[in-house]
Amino acid sequence: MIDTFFTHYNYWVFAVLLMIGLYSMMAKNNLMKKLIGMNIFQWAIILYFISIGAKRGAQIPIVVGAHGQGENLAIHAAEYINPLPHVLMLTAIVVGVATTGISLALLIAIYKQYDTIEEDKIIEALKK
Amino acid sequence: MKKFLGVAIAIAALMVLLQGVEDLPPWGDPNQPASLHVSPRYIEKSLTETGVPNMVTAVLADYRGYDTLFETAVIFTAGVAVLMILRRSAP
Amino acid sequence: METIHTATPLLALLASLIGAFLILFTGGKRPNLREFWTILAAVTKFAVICSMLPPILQGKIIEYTVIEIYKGITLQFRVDTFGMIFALLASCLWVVVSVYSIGYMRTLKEHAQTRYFFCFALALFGATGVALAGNVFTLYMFYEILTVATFPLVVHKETPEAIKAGRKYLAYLLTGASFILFSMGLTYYLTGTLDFAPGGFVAGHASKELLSLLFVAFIIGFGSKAAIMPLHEWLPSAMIAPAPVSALLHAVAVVKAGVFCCLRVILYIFGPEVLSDLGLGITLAFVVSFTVIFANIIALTQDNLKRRLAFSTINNLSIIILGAALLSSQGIKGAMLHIPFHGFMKITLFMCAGAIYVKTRLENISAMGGIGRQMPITMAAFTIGAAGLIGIPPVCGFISKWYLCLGTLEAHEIIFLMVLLASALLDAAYFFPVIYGAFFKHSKGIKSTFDEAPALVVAPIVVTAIGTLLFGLFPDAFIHFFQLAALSAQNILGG
Amino acid sequence: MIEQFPVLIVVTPLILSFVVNVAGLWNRRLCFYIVVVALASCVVFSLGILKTVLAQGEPIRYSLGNWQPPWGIEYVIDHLNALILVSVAIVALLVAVYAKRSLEQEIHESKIPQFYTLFLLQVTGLLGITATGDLFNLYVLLEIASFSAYAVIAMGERGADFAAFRYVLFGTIGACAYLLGTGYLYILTGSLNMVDVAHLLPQSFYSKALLVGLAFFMVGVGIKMGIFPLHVWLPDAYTLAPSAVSALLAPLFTKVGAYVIIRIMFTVFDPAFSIDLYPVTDIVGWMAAIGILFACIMALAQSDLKRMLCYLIVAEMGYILIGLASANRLGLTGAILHIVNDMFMMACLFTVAGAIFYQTGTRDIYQFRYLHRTMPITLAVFVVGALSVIGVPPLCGFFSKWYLLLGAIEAKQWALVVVLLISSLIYAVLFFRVIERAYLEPREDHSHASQKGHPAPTLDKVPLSMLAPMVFIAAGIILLGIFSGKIIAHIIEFAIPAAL
Amino acid sequence: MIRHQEDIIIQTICRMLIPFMQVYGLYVLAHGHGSPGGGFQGGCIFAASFILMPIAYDLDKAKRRFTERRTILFCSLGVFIYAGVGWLCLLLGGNFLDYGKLSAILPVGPVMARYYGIAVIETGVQITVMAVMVSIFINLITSGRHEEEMRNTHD
Repeated sequence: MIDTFFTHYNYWVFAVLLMIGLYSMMAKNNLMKKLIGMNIFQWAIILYFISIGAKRGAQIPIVVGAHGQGENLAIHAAEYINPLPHVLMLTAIVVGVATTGISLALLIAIYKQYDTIEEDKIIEALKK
Repeated sequence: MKKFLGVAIAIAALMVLLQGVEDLPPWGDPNQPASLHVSPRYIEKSLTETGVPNMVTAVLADYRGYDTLFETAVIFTAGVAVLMILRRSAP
Repeated sequence: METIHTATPLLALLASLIGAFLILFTGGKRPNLREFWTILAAVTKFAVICSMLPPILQGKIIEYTVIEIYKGITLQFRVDTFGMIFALLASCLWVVVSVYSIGYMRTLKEHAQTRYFFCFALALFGATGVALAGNVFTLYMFYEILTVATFPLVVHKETPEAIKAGRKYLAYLLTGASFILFSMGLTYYLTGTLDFAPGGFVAGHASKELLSLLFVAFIIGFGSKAAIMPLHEWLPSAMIAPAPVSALLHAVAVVKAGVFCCLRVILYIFGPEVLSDLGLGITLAFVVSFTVIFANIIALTQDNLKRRLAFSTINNLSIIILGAALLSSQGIKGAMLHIPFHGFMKITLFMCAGAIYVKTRLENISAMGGIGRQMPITMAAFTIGAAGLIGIPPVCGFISKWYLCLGTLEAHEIIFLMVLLASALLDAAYFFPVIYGAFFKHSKGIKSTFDEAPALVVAPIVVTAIGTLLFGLFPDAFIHFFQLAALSAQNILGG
Repeated sequence: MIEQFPVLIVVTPLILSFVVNVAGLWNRRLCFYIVVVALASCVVFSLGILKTVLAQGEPIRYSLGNWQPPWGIEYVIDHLNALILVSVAIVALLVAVYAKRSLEQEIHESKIPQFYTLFLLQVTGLLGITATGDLFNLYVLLEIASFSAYAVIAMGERGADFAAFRYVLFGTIGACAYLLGTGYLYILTGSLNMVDVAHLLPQSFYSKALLVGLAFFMVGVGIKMGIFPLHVWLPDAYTLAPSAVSALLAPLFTKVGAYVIIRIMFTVFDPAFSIDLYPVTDIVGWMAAIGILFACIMALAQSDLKRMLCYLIVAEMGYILIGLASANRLGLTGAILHIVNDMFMMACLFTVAGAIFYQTGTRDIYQFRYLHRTMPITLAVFVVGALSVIGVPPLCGFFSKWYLLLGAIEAKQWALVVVLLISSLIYAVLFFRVIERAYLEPREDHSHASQKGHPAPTLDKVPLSMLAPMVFIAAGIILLGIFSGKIIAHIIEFAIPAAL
Repeated sequence: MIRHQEDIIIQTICRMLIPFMQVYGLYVLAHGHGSPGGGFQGGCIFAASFILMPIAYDLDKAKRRFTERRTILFCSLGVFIYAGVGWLCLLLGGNFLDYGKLSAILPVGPVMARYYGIAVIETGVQITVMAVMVSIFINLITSGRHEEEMRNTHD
């Protein structure tokens, strides 16, 4: 496991980030902190995908100076990094933003109802 | 208690995750399957097939345009959802 | 033997199903119309089933496949001689009981009569389905319908005890049902088919141990309905139900269905050869003969008439299973005969108990002294029925018991002969006090002048009582129970 | 035109959802009719699709934007999807009709347009999940379905918003786990198309990464469908949601999740991997067994009808997993059949719970006394649903249970057999508890008890637009039971992977 | 809740900034084909310009430019454009979202038809993203009670 660390460190980073997010979602009592943990969780995955796309010695996936009439220049796959993960992650980012928006709205609604965003207090309030 | 549980689960999951790591291709490897199977066509053909130099845009809006449609729908959903959760009309 | 493909069995079922829904939609607003539907459905059903009798007697088989569920599993009706016996019994007695229950319910101004008649018809639907089922799957389907449809009848009074009895009923029967489900699945897995065959179809499909397990599971499942001890507990407590329901439970549909299924298992799934190889027949015989004796001993201690009759039922059911478990042709014949005959006798007794209740609200034997003078017709019928159960000729009970005794001799199991005779003695021991008290005792509250229950209640009693006598004199009268039983015994041992 | 149905069935409700949203600005009453039109057309499309699939006998493959897979996204619709599509569409339509009146009671009328918009988006998501053959596309649609679920659940009674928030947290973990699983498959094969992935996977069957990926898939979908240890969010969310919402979500969302698990276990990872190579199915089986018993006992402890049903869902999910765990034709037949049956049974029970709440304002089963006098039809429907769940033939619940049992026996998983039987007994207790309370009136003396204080017998005061769907669903339960043989012979037989 | 405070510097800066932001948003959209950018990015920038308004001035000023009806309308409109293009391809006999078929109504070949099709749908995306961002923002800051907020900002 350790020997592959230097060639695979991107996975380590993403895994650690993921777990930080998971931990704060499980252990934190403050809903806002849970929400932040949720974001970390999502972004860890986005990092993972982006790191899939990376290619050593390749450039960003935009053909330079070939606007419109690119039929006649040769493009080699090795020269450009893999665009697919970027596309997927654009979607994932948007989804993340949407999730954040919805959960913020819910937080506001919760706060207006219970005057707190501490989980245990809310549960107490719901008990009675 | 909750914290210990959280730590425990997180550590366990981390272990599980790292188990798989050495089977994954190293970082930036040009010959990983992800870079060899589908994406080359995007890179090489997108300009000739869609006339868009920006491959990300090409893939986003054309090859996988259907995803993007629903991605936009997700945004739309979020907007409606927030409106529905929060909006209180005038008393 | 040739097979006729016709939808007649389906018609027989639809008669009661459609009847049930007509009753439901007619509702309590127009009671006369509602009960007209009941009678109509009953009569139609009986007619349809009788129409199937002649071909059956010629040894043919009427078959109708509704739909194929899965490979080897069909929703199929197959009318053979044995099924015919039960079908005839159920449908014939339904006519009687529905007349009786109209009288009973109206005199007592019972509540929720629509529900009562609806469930009654539904229960008959289930019972007939059980009788005509061509394979275990269909059998199980209608068995479950019967179970569920009877529940509202058991709890009909809606008193706390009634509800408790209902819970007990469901607990026992649904547990049994899950045993059946399991063994059915196992059977299908082992043999790949579920169709009944005279003489059984599981032979050689599995190891001895597995087959024994299968048999035990089956018997536990159906035995819960046939009230084999120690699974009998629900039956006496279900006595809380109105008299016609008890009559239905005991004489017509429910427990008879249980016994019927047990016989199906013994004779048509496993078959004599397999069972005698496994030595399970004798084991079962011992188990049930314990029930035979013990139920009667308990019956002696009961003062509530209906409870006493209930234990007598338990005893007779076990006698039937005992006869089948002997695996001898005479025994099987006797068992199959005892199903309808006991039905007739027991329904007479229960309707008598109901009549007494309708008239005097009495349930305990000790309080019934002199009832014979007030209600002579009823008590005469009661005497006939009791005599039949004891086995005194010329009442029909004698016939079936006679063949059962022959069966024990044929199987060279003298001990079971002893059991039968002992149970007959015990029968006498708990029936004669009732009759004696009824005619020669006095207890207050009983008029000594003639004052019978309403005609609608008495007439059915008379009919069944005469029926018992007739079957005793001519066991093969009208609907040929005797011949049917003989034929099926011959199929099983011959085929 | 018929070859365009696979996309139309998903896009029609999507587009009409925008229309609903705008139409709500001018005329709120219009929204409902637009929704009904959309869903009705969905039913038509789904039936057309089923017909085509049955006719040509092999999967429909529809490549979107005319890009050949694996480069473009494609819809692959085989017998399995087609069946699920049809049932989802039908149930959604019925529930939509049902929803109209119960919403007017439970949701502020200014929110009705938004609600219907989200309703349509929900259905879009579910149908899309069922139809798509692309792993990532499935993720996006899953998110659409989840978002609309979050919002509409938050509209429920007190505490619903908190439940919804917890649902958001869990749901996001689930979606992310699914996304991660997709990522693992993508990095190992370089493709996102299910069929393509299925072809490429065997070369990396022995890598641990793949196993991790499968684990993530399982956790992700498991959370969405509320499998036992991951079901924590489910009871609160579905109980506190408006009754129309739980009547839509409870039957459909969880079942579609079950469908996704079947897809992943038997299409993406082929059975050789999930059964022979690793003991995936055994683990699933044990989870299912524990889950069923746990859920049954929890359900026994509830006095709130809806909450009881919620735990029932968890148990039903366990049933489906049992079918997967037995990993043979019979078991899988049972599982698939149970997905369809359970949609109808849960729809039936939840709509009934909603109707009772609509008329009496309570869901506490201890308050159901004399109910059979005031709402006979509703209770009749309830009895049908209950008996079907208990497994009384000839209702549909029995048949799926029967195949599950056969499958478990054939797989020699005796523990599962026992669990199946015991659980159905507990079901009986659960439901007869309710039926007893609703139908029987404890009385001292049996004869013509005093009618004082009892409401006079009447028909239900529930509006027809709520009654009719319930009755239809009940009829569906009966028909499904009677024709289950045909369904299996013509559809499910082909839906099961040939490897089994 | 937003206090209504007069701050000449911020207001002036914003008045100068907002038009440029909007132009830049349009640029990002239009140039998404040849350089990083596209509907989402452009939409966010565009929305930011509207979000500046309630920050610098007060809510009702923003709401006057961007009423709720209009927000909802735009939310739907954007996605509708996107899906509508898909439908158009469908009607022109292609598969859903098969822009190539648009060449039937556009004066260009299938390849450039795809090019323009992408441009159209990106516009749709931009409209939706902008509208949704604004509406989410306004709903969050006022926690859904626009009218009261506006009343507060008046006095």
